Amino acid sequence: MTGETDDRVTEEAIDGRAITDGRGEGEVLRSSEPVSFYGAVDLSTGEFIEEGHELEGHNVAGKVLVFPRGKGSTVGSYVLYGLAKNGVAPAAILNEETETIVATGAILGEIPCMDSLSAPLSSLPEGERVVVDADAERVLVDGCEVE
Amino acid sequence: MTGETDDRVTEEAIDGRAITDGRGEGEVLRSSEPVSFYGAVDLSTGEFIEEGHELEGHNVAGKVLVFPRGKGSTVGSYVLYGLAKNGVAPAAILNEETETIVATGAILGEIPCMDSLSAPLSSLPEGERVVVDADAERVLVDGCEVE
Amino acid sequence: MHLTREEEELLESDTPGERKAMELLVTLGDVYGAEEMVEIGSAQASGISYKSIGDPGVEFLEGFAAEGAKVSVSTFANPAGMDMQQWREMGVSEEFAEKQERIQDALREMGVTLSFTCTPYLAGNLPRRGEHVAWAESSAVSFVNSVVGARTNREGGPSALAAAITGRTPKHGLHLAENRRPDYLIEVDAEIDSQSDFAALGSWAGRIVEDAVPYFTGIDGGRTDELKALGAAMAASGAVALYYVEGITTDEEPPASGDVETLSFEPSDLEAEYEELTTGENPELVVFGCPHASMEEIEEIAATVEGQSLTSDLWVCTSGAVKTWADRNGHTDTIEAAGGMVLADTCNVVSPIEELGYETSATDSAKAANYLPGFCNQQVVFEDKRALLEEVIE
Amino acid sequence: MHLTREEEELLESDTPGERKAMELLVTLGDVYGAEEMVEIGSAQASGISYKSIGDPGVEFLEGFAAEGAKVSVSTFANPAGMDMQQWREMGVSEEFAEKQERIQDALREMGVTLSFTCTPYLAGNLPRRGEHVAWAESSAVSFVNSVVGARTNREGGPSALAAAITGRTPKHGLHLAENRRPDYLIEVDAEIDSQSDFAALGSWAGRIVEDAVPYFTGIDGGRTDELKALGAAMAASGAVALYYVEGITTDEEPPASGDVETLSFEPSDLEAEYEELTTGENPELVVFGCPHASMEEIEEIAATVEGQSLTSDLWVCTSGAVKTWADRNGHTDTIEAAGGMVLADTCNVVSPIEELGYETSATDSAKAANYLPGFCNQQVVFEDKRALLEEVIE
Ligand code: F3S
Ligand code: F3S
Repeated sequence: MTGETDDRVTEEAIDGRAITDGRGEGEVLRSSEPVSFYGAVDLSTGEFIEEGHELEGHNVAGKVLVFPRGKGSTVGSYVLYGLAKNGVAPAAILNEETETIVATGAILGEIPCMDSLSAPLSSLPEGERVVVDADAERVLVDGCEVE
Repeated sequence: MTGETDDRVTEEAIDGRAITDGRGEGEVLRSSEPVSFYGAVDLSTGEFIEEGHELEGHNVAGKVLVFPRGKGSTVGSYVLYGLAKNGVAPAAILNEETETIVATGAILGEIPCMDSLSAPLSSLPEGERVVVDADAERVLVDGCEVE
Repeated sequence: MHLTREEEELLESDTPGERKAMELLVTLGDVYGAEEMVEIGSAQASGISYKSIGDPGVEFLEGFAAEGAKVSVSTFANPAGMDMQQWREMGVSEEFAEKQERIQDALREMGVTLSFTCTPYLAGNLPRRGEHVAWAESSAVSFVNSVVGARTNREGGPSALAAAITGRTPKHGLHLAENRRPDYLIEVDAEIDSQSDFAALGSWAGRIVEDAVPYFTGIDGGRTDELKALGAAMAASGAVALYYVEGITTDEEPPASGDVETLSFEPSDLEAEYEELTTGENPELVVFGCPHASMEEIEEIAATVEGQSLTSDLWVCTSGAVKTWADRNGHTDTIEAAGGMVLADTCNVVSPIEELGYETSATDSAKAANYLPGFCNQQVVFEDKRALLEEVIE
Repeated sequence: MHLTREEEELLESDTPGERKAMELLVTLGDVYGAEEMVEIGSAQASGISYKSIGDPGVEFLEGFAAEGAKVSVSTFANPAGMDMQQWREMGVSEEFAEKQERIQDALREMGVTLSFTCTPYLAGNLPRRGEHVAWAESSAVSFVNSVVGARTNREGGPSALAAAITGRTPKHGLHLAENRRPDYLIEVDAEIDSQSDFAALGSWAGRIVEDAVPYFTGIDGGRTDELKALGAAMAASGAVALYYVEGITTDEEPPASGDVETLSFEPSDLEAEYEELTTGENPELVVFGCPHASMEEIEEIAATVEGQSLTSDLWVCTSGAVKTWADRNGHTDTIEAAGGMVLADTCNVVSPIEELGYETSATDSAKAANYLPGFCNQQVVFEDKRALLEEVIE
């Protein structure tokens, strides 16, 4: 978390573009690297298993997963679907620019997903709770103001 | 046989168009009706079996078969082939105008065949021996002169 | 005719089957006034069913094979007189089956693909537009000329086989661009929707234009199955081997109505054609797949009869290729459970259905409706698939 | 995007599989800038092999089928990871087979035809020229656009399935006439004869033009198998979905060389491409049928290996439809007697050949030559069929 702290709880709203609809909330889990889902995530537990990746060892279940974009095999769409089916999908996904693999997976898995945010992804506070409201096309950040 | 008789044996040559090549000779067996071969001829004996046809009861084997044209099913071509294979085909065929069923059958069965004769088919003497020389494109009639 | 050196050599071939094939083509070529031969990409052989060619045909094919006749281009075969696997279930006799199997053996020996279908373009033989081929079977000729855009005349059994053996055919008729121009304009004012509508239109048109080349305007849609039905009907009631449908099979402009004979097809013509084709009622047999059914048609039939019982027999005729899919997807089981059969390799006209006890058959094919009375002593009910099935579902 | 009322209703469907399919198409349509949907005549589904989609794919297809997803148009399927009948003979494991069969069951439940071939146009799914379809599988897309003249984009697995379910696809890309104009002119100066020559040309061209639309001049011949090979190669080394060959696939004039980028393909380019594609020697496996072999190709292979023994394994991959004919005509027996196999339903790339012990494969397909190193850890020998077979005949 950056910037001045304040005991006040304020909501900061960030605008964006909705890829899918719906609403999800959870702790931010962020990667600065693109993510290729096929082979990278354990379908039954949500654990990120790709060796050498920034997210290795973390678990995506119930998190607001933040990463620049998807890449790699189109089977990545089916991975997102599978995580949702097994109840271990991210609560929501935020990208710089969502490409078709993640868009498709988010639709099939009914995972709220947004991109083109009015603030950089790096400003989203790691580990803090955010609300992704794709219906209203905005992200709400609790707690500290975002610089 | 028509016309004056003469003790001299003379050959009368009739010109025509060769459909197939080769040379065959035999007694004239003539029909004034077109012939549909499929179902009309016994393949193993050469006997003409079509009820009500002019040629019913006659046997085509070794004859010079004379008729205006073929008609009917294209299987007629296979009948001519079958007669040849069984050694009971006509020695030759003469038409006014040969159509594809007879032309095809004559080729497959290697039966000398001609049409477009310079004399009417009716002038060919029934039961008399003629030579069909398709290579030379003429028909030779022994015996009486043809009027 | 001008012959190439290779063609002259074929005329002198030591292999009798090859020599006779070339002689036949040269003779026919002279009759047609062809100036030369043209090489072909593939052939479609007719005269395959024992019902059609009888013992003379069996003897011919066996004899010709023994004379060394072998195809030199990909050659597919027309339907046989029975489903080669299910002939007993059809009720075909042992005697018939034995003869049909001898035909099959002779064809195999000559290298003819044992496809036994009138829809080779749905079973692995797809010529390219503009390609010269030598196909027999009037519905396949119509389709490959008009929908695929290849070039063939309506070959006969022996000529198609001869072309298959020599790899060429006389370059005349529809092999020449100038003979492929439309010479009738048919303005379709009736609503043509179902496959049987297309068939009825074809039945009407073929009767009038005979062996000319019609160009249709006013038809909005029409995919492969509809065009299949249209072409088959026109080739049966008439002898149409090539047609155009504006915006569907061609982007070329229609001929000016002053340049060609112009006809119009009215709603009353459509209605009258359905009546004309129907000569009976209460069919004992409903038969689909003339030409052979596509997977789409089979899906539709299965969906309609699923879980039902039928008051008549039901045959769905198709190729062994498409039946492979129908089996895998469970449609064959579905149709059998309703009391029907999915038959490969054969067709309603060239199988001996009159010997199996049927007197009245129902069909959505105008070609079948035209042929069944003469070839199979059938009275006919002609309607679209759904209507026919609804009649016989208990 | 403008949606019809029917399309709006699909978006609100009570059937989750249908609703998600429509949502996916609308989302993708917005990304593409499509103004509306277009109805399709058929679909081709990819993402079928267990090797390609793995457990996530199995779970997806089963889950989607359970969510009520059912195709509403005729939908054929891409190759699977194994011959569905002969997988044991291939050496595929029980575990793999069980997963592949679960995929098959889910597809069947959704109404997808279990055709398992990349040549649906040779197996019963033949669109009409101008028809809008939604096909995945890059070689089939190329063929149906360029040779058949239908209109499709290069769909992905989920989008093709979504189109199959809803019966429509976003009207963008190659569905629009303005996007079908050529933007490269390729003058072919080399002699292009064999199927592998066409494949090599395609491999070279695709690499350069990437996803553009090339127009080829200077090619004299080319029937269905050659065009099949050309298109597959261009779609693999590049992403070409539509091409033209002067006088062969089109009668339209080439673009003026001033209007588009112009390239020439020289004999040295052809030779270099053969060398480029060959990365190994002494293959343990010779594999044909990428795209799936036609009956003609199988006839040629059988004739070449008849009565011979081979020093390598030999796979001939084809569709279940064509294998029906190969079996009937004895070619399967002939190829098996020489030590080879005729495999249906699968292909060299999507079956687990690297697990079966092969390290170097020989092929006449430039697509396979391009993919085998990456997907199957193979070194490759690229040559025409006859030359490859002569190498391995004892
Ligand atoms: S050959 Fe085919 S077109 Fe009809 S009459 Fe027989 S099913
Ligand atoms: S899908 Fe077909 S095109 Fe080749 S890579 Fe497989 S055989």
